[in-house]
Amino acid sequence: MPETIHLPMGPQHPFLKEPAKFDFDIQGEEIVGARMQMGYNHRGIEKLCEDRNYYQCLFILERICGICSHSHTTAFVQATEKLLGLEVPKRGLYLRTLVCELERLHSHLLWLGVAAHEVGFDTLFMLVWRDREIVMEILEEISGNRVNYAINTIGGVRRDLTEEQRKKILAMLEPLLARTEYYAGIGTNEPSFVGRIRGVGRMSKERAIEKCAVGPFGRASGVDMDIRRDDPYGAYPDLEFKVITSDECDIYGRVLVRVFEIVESCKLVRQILENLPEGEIAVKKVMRRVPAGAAISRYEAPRGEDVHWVRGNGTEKPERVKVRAPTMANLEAATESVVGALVADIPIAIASIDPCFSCTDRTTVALNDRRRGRRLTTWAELRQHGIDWYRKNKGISF
Amino acid sequence: MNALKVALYILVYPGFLFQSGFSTFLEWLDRKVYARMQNRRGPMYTGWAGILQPIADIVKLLSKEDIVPAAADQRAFAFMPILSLAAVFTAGLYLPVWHLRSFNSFEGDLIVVLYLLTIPSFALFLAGWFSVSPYSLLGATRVLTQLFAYEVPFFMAVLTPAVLAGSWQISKIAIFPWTVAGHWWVIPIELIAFVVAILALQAKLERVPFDIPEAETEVVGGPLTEYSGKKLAIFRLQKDILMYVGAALVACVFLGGFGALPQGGDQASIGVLGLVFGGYLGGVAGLLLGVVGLLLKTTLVVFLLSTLRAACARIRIDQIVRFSWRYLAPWSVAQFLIVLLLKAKGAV
Amino acid sequence: MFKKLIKWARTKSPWVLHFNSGACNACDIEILAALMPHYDLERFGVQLKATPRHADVLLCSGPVTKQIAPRLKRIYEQMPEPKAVVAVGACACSGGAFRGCYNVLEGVDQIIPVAAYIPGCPIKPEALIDGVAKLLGKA
Amino acid sequence: MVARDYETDLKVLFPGSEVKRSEPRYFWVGIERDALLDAVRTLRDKLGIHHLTTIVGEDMRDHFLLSYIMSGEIVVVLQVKVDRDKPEVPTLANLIAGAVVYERELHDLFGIVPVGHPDLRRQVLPEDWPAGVYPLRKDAVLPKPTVEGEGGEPNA
Repeated sequence: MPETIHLPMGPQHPFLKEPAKFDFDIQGEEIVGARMQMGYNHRGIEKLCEDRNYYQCLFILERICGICSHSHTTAFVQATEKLLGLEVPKRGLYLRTLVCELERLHSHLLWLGVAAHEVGFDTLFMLVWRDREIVMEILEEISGNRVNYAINTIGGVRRDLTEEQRKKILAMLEPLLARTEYYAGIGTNEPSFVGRIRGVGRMSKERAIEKCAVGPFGRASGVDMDIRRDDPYGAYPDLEFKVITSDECDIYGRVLVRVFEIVESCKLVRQILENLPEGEIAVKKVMRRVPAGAAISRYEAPRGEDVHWVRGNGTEKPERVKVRAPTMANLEAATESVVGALVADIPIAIASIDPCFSCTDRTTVALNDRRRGRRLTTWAELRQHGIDWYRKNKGISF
Repeated sequence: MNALKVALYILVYPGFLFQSGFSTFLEWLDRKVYARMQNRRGPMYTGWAGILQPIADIVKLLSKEDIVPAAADQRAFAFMPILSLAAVFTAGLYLPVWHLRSFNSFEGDLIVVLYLLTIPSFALFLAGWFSVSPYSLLGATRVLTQLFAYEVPFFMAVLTPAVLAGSWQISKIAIFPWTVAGHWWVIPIELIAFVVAILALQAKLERVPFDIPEAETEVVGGPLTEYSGKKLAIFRLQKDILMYVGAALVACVFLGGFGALPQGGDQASIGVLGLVFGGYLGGVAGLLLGVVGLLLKTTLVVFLLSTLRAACARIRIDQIVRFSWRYLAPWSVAQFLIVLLLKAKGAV
Repeated sequence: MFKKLIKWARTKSPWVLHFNSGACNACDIEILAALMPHYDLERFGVQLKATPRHADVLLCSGPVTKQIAPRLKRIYEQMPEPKAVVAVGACACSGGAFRGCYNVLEGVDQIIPVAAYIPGCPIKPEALIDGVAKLLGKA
Repeated sequence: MVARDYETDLKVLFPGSEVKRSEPRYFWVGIERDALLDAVRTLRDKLGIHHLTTIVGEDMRDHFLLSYIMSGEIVVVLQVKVDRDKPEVPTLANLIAGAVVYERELHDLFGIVPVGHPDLRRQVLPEDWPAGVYPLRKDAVLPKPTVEGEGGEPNA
């Protein structure tokens, strides 16, 4: 019976770019126990939102996560639109969905690269990330930003797409589709890569259902669930796409699901651009006061089901914003799937759910106070300062 | 052999200066090839096309603060880098890069070189063991496990040409294909052993796909996690020289190495180039051609290693053990049998 | 002469360690993107290292949450001299969008000395390259 | 889209409760705290709704409102009122393993105790967070932020 060694991983560890701590008990190379500790990324969003109006919330929620920033804002504006009873114009919905799919594309490419890096396949990592830049360029073309697109607004989107841009993006898609199909081939066929991921990190279908696994992680275990199809939103009712599932139940399955979703997303983007309807992109007049009531909005983020719960109370500020990020649902399951594997499998097994701790740890508390004798400007003060400044210097009164 | 000459041999060529210089060049080449395979450019602004990059790295590390963890065994921690550098450096002196024979060559130096090349792995293991951090310990045990996996196939692969040549002396093995006219075709015969040696060398150098002890995403820096400053610089230099010595050894025993110098006219050939020019060149020109030939072959081996590194994912520790005992070892045995058969038939 | 050589080596070979102190991922990805073929920081000799012992420059993103602060300090102390810290992104500079949050310490410079600030939410890879180049130019 | 008449089914299954419908596939059911486990079991076994999306906790000032969002072909939101004085709910951990994390979060942020929960460690809050302070309660008095172990001097 070999001695049990306690191996902490994180919060600073190269296998995860984000701070989270895993404690593993290992015997030799085998893992016999795993625990997880979060909270290193605990900032302050749910409470912060109670202190902001809806548009400011949008700004904060965009910064929950740098990878799926569009997911969170979309889920939030959808819930708010439900409360307000707004009907978003078709073109607005299409553009929103376009960014959704592009985001999925860049997120999955990012993940494929990271997965390759976790098993030391740096060449695939580099090549995939090179082509991810194409997606980033498209997103920059659409929104003007590489990461936080800031394209959603309550009642529609903020930027329109010109005909030239549409054609340009369609032209950029062609090489992307070809390359992603090539990477799909490498990711599922390259022997040393497949040798590392096949049969590792197993999670049976039953267990995945019990653990409420979502997204590609669940789909790779045969859980056929995709919010885009089950609870359609945006432009998805009009679009045709396949929901990819796999019965492999291991990391190989998760790679399979994701690489084919990449290809599927590419096709979806093309479909959206080719069928882009004419018209307005956003509702012109939106009430600033949101009526009382609660609304749920589900959204299929790249990592799975993202849920926002918004309760309005008749004022400009929400009463409660609750965010359930997909990683939260998958993390326990992934930690469990590591037990029995080897130390070498930890990075890829944890990475196989595409964890995003900034999403998961989002809740913290806002407090405006003095600290170390330094005066912080509270939001109210800053606002008052702005109003005064304008009144004094520009003669504008609010 | 007077003292000055020996000092020159040890310090300048083929000793310390040459080994350090050429091995940093090889590291640069390796990084460039690796970057190009990934559609990057690699180092560019340090010297011409970044050729001084490895030197800059080492100089910088030498000038940095040197931290020794409080828990570590101070003396052993400091001794290990020096031990491993000394071992590979000495091994390098036995290689016939200077002349037909290295200045201290003797019958059986192949065994000595193989033995010396094992020391860095042990030093690395002990270095990890003495730095007492979980990652170092894990990395250290992996170094040792991996050692048992690749060492036997490597020995067997290198012994094949020795048996073929009927000598344990590197220089004799190196000139064997050229000494008897028409015998250059023994090189392709040893192809299997060559492939095994390349793979095992990659494992010895702990590079992808066999960089298990240093797997960044798993055990951070492996045994070197706690090393910094000068000691890390020495380890890096050691790794570079190990790459050079390993590649040059493979080039010598499998690819004909330096080739034979025009000695008296009838043994006239210098590697592949020698087949063309050897008969006509002698003296200094022949010597230079031989050196260039060997260095080119070494570079070729490094190029193969870099390509291998870029084309693979890291495998697991159990996979490498299985791989080397299931494939590498039987392959080298098969190669051995082929050679014995050929010898018995009197074909070579 | 010797000093010049060392200075040359230092500016030519900055090894970086990336530390996420509660960032939203955006800056982290952009840091990685800067190392990728499109921008390729290795041209300048920059290499991403895994352990603080090997690193010269600490790229720190995120507003520093309360729970990570001691860890950040420890990582900094583990780095051998000479070392420099670069605050990457608006959060790391000042707390950014999360300024005023209770669990957030508003910037890396509250914990450890910072040599360079790269603003942006998130930073662009070009900004990172520019920031690191300026830092090295000053060294 | 929804083939089965879930509304009728739900009304039959939860006779004493109010079943509201918003949008075609969202149903809101208010239930008693003690009926929670039975309700979840009923949904799972009789209607095949086995996915617990999340548990939303809200501070309604005079009580806490917990919304268990269950989803399958439709979405059923089970709403449970919890007393402020006795913030306890039965745990779902034995029925749905995935509920563990959400219940831990509730415990962290609202101080609602899931009775019988297997593992109630802190989930998101720092280890040195004062006991009895629950940040998402409306009346929470939050501690002042401090820097642990004074760091180095900020650079000029």
